[in-house]
Amino acid sequence: MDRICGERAVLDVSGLPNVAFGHKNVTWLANVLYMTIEGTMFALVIASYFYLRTRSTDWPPGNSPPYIWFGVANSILFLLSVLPARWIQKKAPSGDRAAVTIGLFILAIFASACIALRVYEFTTLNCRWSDNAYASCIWTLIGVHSGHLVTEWIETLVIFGVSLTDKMEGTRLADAAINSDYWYFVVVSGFIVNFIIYATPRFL
Amino acid sequence: MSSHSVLISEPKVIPTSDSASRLARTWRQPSGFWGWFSNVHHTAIGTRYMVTAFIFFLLGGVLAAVMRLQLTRPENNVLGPDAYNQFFTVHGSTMIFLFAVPMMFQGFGVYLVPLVCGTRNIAFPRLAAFSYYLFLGGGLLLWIGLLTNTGADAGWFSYVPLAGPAFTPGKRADFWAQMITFTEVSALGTAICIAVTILRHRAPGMTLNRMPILLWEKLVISFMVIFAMPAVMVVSSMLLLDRLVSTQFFNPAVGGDALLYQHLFWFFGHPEVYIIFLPGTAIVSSLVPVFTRRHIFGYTLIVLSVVATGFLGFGVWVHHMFATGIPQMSASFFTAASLVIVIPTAVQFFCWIATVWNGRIQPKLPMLWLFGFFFVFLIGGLSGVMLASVPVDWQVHDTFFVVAHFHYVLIGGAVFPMFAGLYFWIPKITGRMMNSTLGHWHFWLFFIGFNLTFFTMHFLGLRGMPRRIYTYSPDMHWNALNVVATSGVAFMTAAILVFLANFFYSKKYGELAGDNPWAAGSLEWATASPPPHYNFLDLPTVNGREALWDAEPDQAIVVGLRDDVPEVLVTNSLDSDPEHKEETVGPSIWPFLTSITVSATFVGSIFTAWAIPYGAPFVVITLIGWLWPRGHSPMTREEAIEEYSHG
Amino acid sequence: MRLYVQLGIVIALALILFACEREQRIFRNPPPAEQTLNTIQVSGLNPGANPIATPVPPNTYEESAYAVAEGQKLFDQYNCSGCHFHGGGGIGPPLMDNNWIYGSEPGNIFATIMQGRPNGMPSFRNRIPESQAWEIVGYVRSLSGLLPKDVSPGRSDDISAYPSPQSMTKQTPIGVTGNPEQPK
Amino acid sequence: MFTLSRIGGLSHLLAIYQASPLNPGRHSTLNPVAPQAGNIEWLYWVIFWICFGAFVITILVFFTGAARKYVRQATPLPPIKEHPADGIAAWFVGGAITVTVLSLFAVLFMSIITGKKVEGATAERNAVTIQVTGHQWWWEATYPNWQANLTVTTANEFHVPVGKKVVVLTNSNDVIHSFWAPNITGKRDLIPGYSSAFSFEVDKPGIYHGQCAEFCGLQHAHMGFSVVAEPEDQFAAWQNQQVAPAREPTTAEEIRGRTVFLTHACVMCHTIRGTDAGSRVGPDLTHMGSRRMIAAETLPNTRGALAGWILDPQRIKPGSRMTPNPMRPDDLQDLITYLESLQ
Repeated sequence: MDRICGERAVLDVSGLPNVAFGHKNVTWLANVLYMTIEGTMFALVIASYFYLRTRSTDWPPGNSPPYIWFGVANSILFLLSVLPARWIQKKAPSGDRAAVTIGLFILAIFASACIALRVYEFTTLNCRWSDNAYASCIWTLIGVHSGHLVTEWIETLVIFGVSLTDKMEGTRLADAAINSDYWYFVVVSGFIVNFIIYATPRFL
Repeated sequence: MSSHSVLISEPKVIPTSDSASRLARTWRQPSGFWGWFSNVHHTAIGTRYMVTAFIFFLLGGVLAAVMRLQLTRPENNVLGPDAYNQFFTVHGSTMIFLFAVPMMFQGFGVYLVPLVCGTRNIAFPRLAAFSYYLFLGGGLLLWIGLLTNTGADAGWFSYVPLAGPAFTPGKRADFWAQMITFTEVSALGTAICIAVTILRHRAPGMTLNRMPILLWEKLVISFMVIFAMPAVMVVSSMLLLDRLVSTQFFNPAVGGDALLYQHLFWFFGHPEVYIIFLPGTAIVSSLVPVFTRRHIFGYTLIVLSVVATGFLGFGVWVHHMFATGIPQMSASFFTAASLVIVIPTAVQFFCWIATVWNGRIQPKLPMLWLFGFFFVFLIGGLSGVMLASVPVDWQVHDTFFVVAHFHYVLIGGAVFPMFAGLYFWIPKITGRMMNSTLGHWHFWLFFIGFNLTFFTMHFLGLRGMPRRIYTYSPDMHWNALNVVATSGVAFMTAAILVFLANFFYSKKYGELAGDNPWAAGSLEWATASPPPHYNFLDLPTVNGREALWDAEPDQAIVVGLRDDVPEVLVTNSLDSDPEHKEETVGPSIWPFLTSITVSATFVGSIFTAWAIPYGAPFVVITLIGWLWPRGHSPMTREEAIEEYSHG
Repeated sequence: MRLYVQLGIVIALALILFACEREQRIFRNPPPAEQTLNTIQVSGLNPGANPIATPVPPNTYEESAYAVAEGQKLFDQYNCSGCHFHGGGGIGPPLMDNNWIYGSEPGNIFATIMQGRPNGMPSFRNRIPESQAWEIVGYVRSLSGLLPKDVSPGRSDDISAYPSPQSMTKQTPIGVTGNPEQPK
Repeated sequence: MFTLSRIGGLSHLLAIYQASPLNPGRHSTLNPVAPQAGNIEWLYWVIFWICFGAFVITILVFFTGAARKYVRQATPLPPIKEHPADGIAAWFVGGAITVTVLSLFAVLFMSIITGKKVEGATAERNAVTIQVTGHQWWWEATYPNWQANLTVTTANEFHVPVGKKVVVLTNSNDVIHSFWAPNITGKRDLIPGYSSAFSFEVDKPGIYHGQCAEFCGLQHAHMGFSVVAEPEDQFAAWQNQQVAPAREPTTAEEIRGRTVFLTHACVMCHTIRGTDAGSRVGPDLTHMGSRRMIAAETLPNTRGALAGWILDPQRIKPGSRMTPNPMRPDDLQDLITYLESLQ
């Protein structure tokens, strides 16, 4: 803290930067809190799933487990999509607008592909949400995660749209980097959700 | 107040210096009808929360009074069973979701936290504004429901199967569940704003261990909201799905489970009690030092207690379900947990008592309300100890004993501190002191009425009167006690009328308050009353836990923030060292428009699941309108003036 | 102040829009004294005999979600499910499809319940009070989506047939001849 | 005049007594007739006195502290104390926390012990077992027997032998109810999809009131029941009487009454064993003449009350599942005669 002695003691902050990346960014913190909320929701639905498991003798009750390969394919796609997201985060602090734009474009394409695969996942769940409590849980999990997927896809597209204009600077670059954090959350929750949906009915 | 006449200034701040007028221009909030919907300053939003929540408090109180009238005599005919069930459900839901949390956490939090932090506005002001509109939407939804005979009628916790599709036909339970969605999204949004403000916008020097207890509590509550509210959103969404699209979460015939609802609900419901009560203790911990003229005793102990309450609050939910026949082992565990959570609250009590012993009590009105809090909440806490004991709970669970208990805890833990807080901070909000004589009348009427009504209920409960019955037979010998309980309502009604009269009178004719009428030590008293939209002419720095008491004679001020764009200082979470400056957002209509599209989607989804795909594009459009960057970052001064004077 | 007035107007308008019969809990309708008195009737089966006039007034119970939900409960409790199952049909004809042998109007169904029909549908006259019969009529019509969605019941707490009346798409009723019913 | 005022005074005294905490009331946790409720009452008073002590001490300490340094006129403001004597305060807070923790331990310990005592064993060989099923808004009781024709089914009135263990198995048919007879033992929820068991034994013969304690919809307020505790021989006699099929009507009115029953809506919901009426929707009426109350403890079992209930139950219990039954007066009289004869 510099103190300039004058009429009264002051703390001069005029030299501080206007933009911060990573955990120093205020929006980053809000995003983390937001992901905590979403994560708690996922955790509670998953907890309900295991609770309902204890109330049923066979699992899945009267349905066959979902067809596995679309889920696996989507998980692999999730894994690959981490690369462009990370690339955006690397390039954003240096102000490389072109790289960020390209990264966002690739990420949007990945997200679109994930959504397309998700449509097939929905058709191969081998149950209807109104069949029983198991089916309700499965549909809720995959539905909520798809909601996240679509939200993130739209967000990426919007930031991509911003990056095509001359407004892509300063805090917008930081926002693009934060968007990648959120994509990681979608990926991680996607892995967990896919594990619950595709793996647990096969061994629980 | 003659002693502080030197401090008194006009409540309207007329900026004199060049810097003040530039700041006033930069931070100006629009006026007029549409300006009302564009205002994003935290003092405006916080005041709105308080006023709206107080109106809901009055409405909920009216319902309570009518219910008490119905119960005055056995086999009374004021309300039929259908109306009575709607009344008590809407009363409970209003008081919890539309009054207690919005008032104690959101109202006081949004108004005070940025001031106590020493910053110019709350973090994410547009999110804060959006949260308010959603809260209002949820409240209107519930009350329009009641007025159109669609009032929720399955109790404020809407247990399934009673609230499920098979036993609550129509849309009543859906209105309730969607009200939950509205208010919880609102609380979550506000929690993010408040937590980020506390963590990143504190004045330089306000390190974690110098943070006022008010901020500690708001921080803990924000995290409790973040972890607890999702549970109720999940469970009310499950209820909605069961009712609307025939999912089977709670249908025991096909693997669903009625107790799952209770587990999820109380996993939210018990932390909720602390979300309501901790703001009360925050007010107590803020006021006790002021009126004892002494730093609070056991700062660290209190902070640890608050944090411990935050954690333990998540470990006691099953004590709402002792009568469901859960195994003895887990019942004992949850008894132990429920008793353990007494300790942090007791610690806070002892620390306040120690502060009182060490200090010199000033006979001011807010302190009187704190006395009321001590008395009433202590009774509520001790009857809570009784209820934590499983066998006793088996007897008095779901009786008027429980009704008495939670009114002692919630009115004691929230309403008494609220009035203390209102008498304390209204001078800051309106710039004028409240009348002390009327305030004393208010207190004594309310205190007597409250104890008449609710202490009696302990006896009713012990003598077997279950809660939520719309009538009872004369040979149960409950008549006389019920007459006593109802008589208290007259006192409380009079008390509230006195308060309202006092408020409107003082707002106009009250003594001018000046910057710091109570000679208090936290930062909200370092600015004018009411605060200007830029909050502080010079951002302060902090040298101790009571910023103004501990300030050095030449305590430094922050310079170097621009006054031509709305800039705030971002500091480090732990040590509160300045890290960077951030240009915050100005007034905008988009949060309101977004709240309209979101509300339309929520309300539509009561009636058809198609509301979500049809509503989503509009939500997205308004969100893009909200978040689309305007201008350049950072703006030049001319651009900023252009943007904010015509925006 | 102006703001509050405007808010008040908005709320009042909203109330007018929302206020409807849907949520009415009907406990005693019509007043018992005005109801037809039941008489002793020894035989339970009387198809064709004692024809009662097809009631002209519309079924007010169909405007109340509560009444239709009561009808849903009675449908089970009076063992309508014993023959019709949960609308899927079995011993008796299905009630979820668009096929109406004796007409889909409330009055037709009421007559079916009260008078019975050939080939097994017994008469419930005197057994099921008229008010309850009307509630069952409402429920039966909801099974094929003939009632508004916000009146139709959701799923019940048992192993019920999919879909619930609430999510049933409206079936255009056709008579036994295969022709669409003439709207009245 | 003198007598009148004395009576007036007495009745006031009576009213005061009835309202006062001294009067336990007829449906009360403080008037136990079974060891279960007795244990809980004991525990309640122990915890009560602990809490009362805590309350008095805390309030005394607090207000003494407040009064000691009370500043009547706060001008000029007392200076803010920089370094107050925190040593004593620390001892006070530490001591108070210790006392609190110890008291809480005592409460926990006693709760667990009492809980074990109250819950007791439910798998006892010699116990009377009652299967209680909650309905909106009445109670169905079955005394199961391995011989189906010895199974007793009744409603809202549970007879139990004095001094013998009674095991209650709970179940619900629709929503959550809660079985609560405060003079006997604590409450237990009846949750659809779950069945649970608890036990009690009543020490004192008598008729004890009970009520549903979990909000269950429109008529939650009128979902009472009674537990009739009687000596073992009387209980056995009652059981024998209940096992039998319905008494055959003898008089012309009774015979006509049965015909009325069998040709009206009654038969859609109620059972009278020994007749064609066999629906299980409403309470079993095979021995309804022997019950004290009707409509889940809402009305006494008298001719007038029964007539009102049959004609227009929705006026007495709005929302109840019983439908209004308009009928001719002579039919009604005969029906009631028949029902009253079903001892």
